[in-house]
Amino acid sequence: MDHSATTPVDSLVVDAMLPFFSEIFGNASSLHSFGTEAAEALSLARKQVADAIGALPEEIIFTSGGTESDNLAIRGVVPFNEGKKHIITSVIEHPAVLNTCSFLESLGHEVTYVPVDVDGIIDVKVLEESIRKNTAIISVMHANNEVGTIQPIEEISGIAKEHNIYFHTDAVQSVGKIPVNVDDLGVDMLSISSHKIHGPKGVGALYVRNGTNISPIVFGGNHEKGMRSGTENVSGIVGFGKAMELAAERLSEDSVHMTRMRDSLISRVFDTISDVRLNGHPSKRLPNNVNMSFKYAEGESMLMLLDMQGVAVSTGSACSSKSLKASHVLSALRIEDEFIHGSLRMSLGRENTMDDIDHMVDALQETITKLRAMSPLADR
Amino acid sequence: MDHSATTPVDSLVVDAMLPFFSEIFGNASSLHSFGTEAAEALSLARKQVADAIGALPEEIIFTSGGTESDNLAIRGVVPFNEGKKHIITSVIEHPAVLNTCSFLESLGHEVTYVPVDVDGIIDVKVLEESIRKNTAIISVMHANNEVGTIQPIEEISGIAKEHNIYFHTDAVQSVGKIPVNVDDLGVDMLSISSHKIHGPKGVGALYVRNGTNISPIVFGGNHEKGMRSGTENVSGIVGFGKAMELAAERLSEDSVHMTRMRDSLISRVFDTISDVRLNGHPSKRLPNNVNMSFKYAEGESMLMLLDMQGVAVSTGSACSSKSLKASHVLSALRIEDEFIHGSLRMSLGRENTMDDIDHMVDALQETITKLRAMSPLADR
Amino acid sequence: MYSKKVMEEFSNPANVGVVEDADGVGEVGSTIDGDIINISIKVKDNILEDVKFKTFGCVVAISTSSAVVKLAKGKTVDEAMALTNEDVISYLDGLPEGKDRCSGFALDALKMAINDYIHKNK
Amino acid sequence: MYSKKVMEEFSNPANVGVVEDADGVGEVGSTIDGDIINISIKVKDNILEDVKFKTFGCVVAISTSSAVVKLAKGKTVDEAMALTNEDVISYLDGLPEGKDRCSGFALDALKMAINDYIHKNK
Ligand SMILES: Cc1ncc(COP(=O)(O)O)c(C=O)c1O
Ligand SMILES: Cc1ncc(COP(=O)(O)O)c(C=O)c1O
Repeated sequence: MDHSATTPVDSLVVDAMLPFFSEIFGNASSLHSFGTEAAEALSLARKQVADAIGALPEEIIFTSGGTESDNLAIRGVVPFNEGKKHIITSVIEHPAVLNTCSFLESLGHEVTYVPVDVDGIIDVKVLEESIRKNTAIISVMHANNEVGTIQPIEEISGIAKEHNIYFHTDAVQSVGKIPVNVDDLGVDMLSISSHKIHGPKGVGALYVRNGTNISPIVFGGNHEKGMRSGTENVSGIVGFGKAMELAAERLSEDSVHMTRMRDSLISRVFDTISDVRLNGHPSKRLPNNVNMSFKYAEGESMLMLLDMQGVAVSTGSACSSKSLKASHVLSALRIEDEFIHGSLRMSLGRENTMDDIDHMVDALQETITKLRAMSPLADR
Repeated sequence: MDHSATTPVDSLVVDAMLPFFSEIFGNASSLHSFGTEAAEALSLARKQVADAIGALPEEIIFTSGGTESDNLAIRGVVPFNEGKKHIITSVIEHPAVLNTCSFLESLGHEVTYVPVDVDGIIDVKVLEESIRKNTAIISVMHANNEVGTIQPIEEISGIAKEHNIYFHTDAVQSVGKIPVNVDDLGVDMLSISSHKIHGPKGVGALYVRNGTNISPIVFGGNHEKGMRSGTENVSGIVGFGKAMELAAERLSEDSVHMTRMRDSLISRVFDTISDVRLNGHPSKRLPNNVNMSFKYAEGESMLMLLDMQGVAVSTGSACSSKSLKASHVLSALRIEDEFIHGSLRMSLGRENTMDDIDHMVDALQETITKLRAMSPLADR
Repeated sequence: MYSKKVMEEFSNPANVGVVEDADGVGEVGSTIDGDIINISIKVKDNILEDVKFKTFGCVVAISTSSAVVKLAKGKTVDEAMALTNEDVISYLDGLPEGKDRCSGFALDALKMAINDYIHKNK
Repeated sequence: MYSKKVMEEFSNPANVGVVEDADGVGEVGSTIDGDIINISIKVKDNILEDVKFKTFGCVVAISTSSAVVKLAKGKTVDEAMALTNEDVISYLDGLPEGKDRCSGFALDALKMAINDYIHKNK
């Protein structure tokens, strides 16, 4: 139940990829027929990705993943906006966006980080007020990877359009879970990552609306119309294309299934475990995201005890090797100290069943009981 | 016979990768055991890559391929050399290096492109003379991808060391064909690409000697010790590691085999076809590279006729969609007009046999005969 | 990337050679460019009775040469002069983007040959 | 990433609780930090006859608590005071890099408890 971290590759996707390792192994840039076959496979994948989000094939740039897509979107726009050195984003973006922004800050750009409310919804009024004459780009994620909150992208993209500012959204978590259509959302750029939707790792795409001028961030043999150099990861891209096709086909079924599991998991946890809260927006949330905090139980400890029971989850409260701090997302939601150290993200996938939910609830009960018995706080 | 463009993935490599699609599909950054298994697989691959080039595991940064590695090496060093805005490279580098350099020029850096002799060997004297007080990095490729010429890397790295300048080499073509040991070569950084050595596409590595300070070019979740963010392409990296292990194991056998085929191909072409020349250095060349030019026959036409006979080659003379010009490498070697439009690169691989050489020579004879019969130049 | 028709004309070009006692000859290109197209014609009763080509060059150079020669053969001088680049491209079921530069050379060589004939017979 | 021993102490910690009529109590941490370790001791004839812990915190916090308690139990006051961080880490077969910060808390809590005992019995 850690599908927001990554997903298993669908067997249909693996099947689609396999021929491209040793049979059709050509370099898509080669002129001979081995190369042509590879190039045709890329074209098909480009169409599959484009179709799934209502875009044109030529608007898709393949990258090495969601992180690179985010980097390309934000850094790609900057050189085309001489003098426009201001960027607007939110405080709860993925590090791929936040650290790209801090890099640009180190180069002299200015960044406004718009706050969110306690449910994780961006403050659109503050966003609009922070627009300046020299704002080059607004980047706000479609759905948050930790708490699953879905942002009012249409509203924000409308504001961006009004002010003639490029708008990018990181849709890495939303694709395959809720409808993602570039025209409905009104975005100029949109990031996707293959491994979040049952495709292989190390592949992704940036959608770039026709007419949006960006410059590359990796230089070389001018692959991807010069926007992303480097021999194309043919098998990976083929798998990604297939995964996007499947995601689009299965979206309505998947989202009903996941929503049902999500709601059942949330209500059963509330019913059976005390001192618990739901993090993120109660309804404007991804169908596959459950993020809850438990008093008197610490995130990493819960995660590890659950892991021993065969349940994989993640926590924004990790006393990780890198920092003792709770995640920037939980902090931005102003979650109380008693709850912030005990958060768990349980993210569902297509292949989960109600049995998994049962097992999850049981394992969680056992885990919480055990940790609370150990906690000096529980009986105060 | 287009192994310099790309290679089929070895079946042992595919076998190594397969479990990482749907069984061990964890995110290497996750704390739970699925993630730990993935992280362990990355550690093994890092050791395999390091061992193959005489490096330490912690000196390996995984990237999305050779192109990104070249970008990272050159652009990564620049921010750590405040005021050092001069770069030295050669005129025959891969576009991944050359276009990275032109990008840096557009940002105000200065680049010296050192010329080569008619065999493609860099002019070391000019290189040394072009060193300035503000030279940040020297980047010279180990072996050229078009003509196979091997550069005197030890000599150049010695000069770099003397002047306290970082030295990077693009070893994308040399790994797996000739010995590549970072200490013997004396390099600070070295680029590798997986798909050139029977590994999957879209993976590569940059070796960075301990103590060499570079900054990242992709920002995000601080994977690869912050040097390369983005969820790791676990299956790809696992395959790359295996491919490097195999390349090292098979190096001496492979290189003897390829050298024999190469020399046989060259001498048989010279014996049976007139008006032909060998491009690149006669002896300081990759064991798998044959690059020859045929008068009165144009590159793309030869390539296409050979393709119809089941032989894949490449040409630096492509009347390609992008430009009518001969490649920058052939031009740098000052090859005469009559020869420059008729070049073919035949690059051999581990799995080629003497039968393939026979077939190549036959197909070539037929092709050249046909095209020369059509050429208005042949009978003048 | 090339149409079937292009590959057909390229790999089985007809009318290769130089017309004997040509009435007109046209040649375009140079070794520096890497494309040389030579077209020679035999004209009888204002009709291009025979047309042949010799071409050094890429797939497009050879296939357009072959196409131009086939299109021109049997036509009147005026009809042949009226041939357009579009005629050649559509005869070949299209050419890949960016290959337009080469695509005009063969037609240029044909028209040069016809002009040579007209000039000689003035 | 954690040693077997760490996972053992973490998942099956012994001596959880609060010693009745404790002779000394130590507590380290706060909810803000996300780690609270409480250690209570019973001392008889200068020997730590009983030692218990209650810990809210991560894997390292819990496993070091359990380890510290086991190491201290049965030792004399002086012996227990002489316990070092290295003793704890080696008892646990090592800790991952970067986890050193948490690793000292449990020992701090033990020493606080012993000091509390010494102070009370002065
Ligand atoms: C919202 C969001 N953006 C970007 C990324 C980065 O994508 P990738 O893992 O492909 O680098 C992730 C996943 O890690 C994510 O959840
Ligand atoms: C010498 C050289 N450097 C760099 C590259 C780029 O590597 P990749 O294809 O992995 O992007 C190549 C191959 O295309 C190459 O031959």
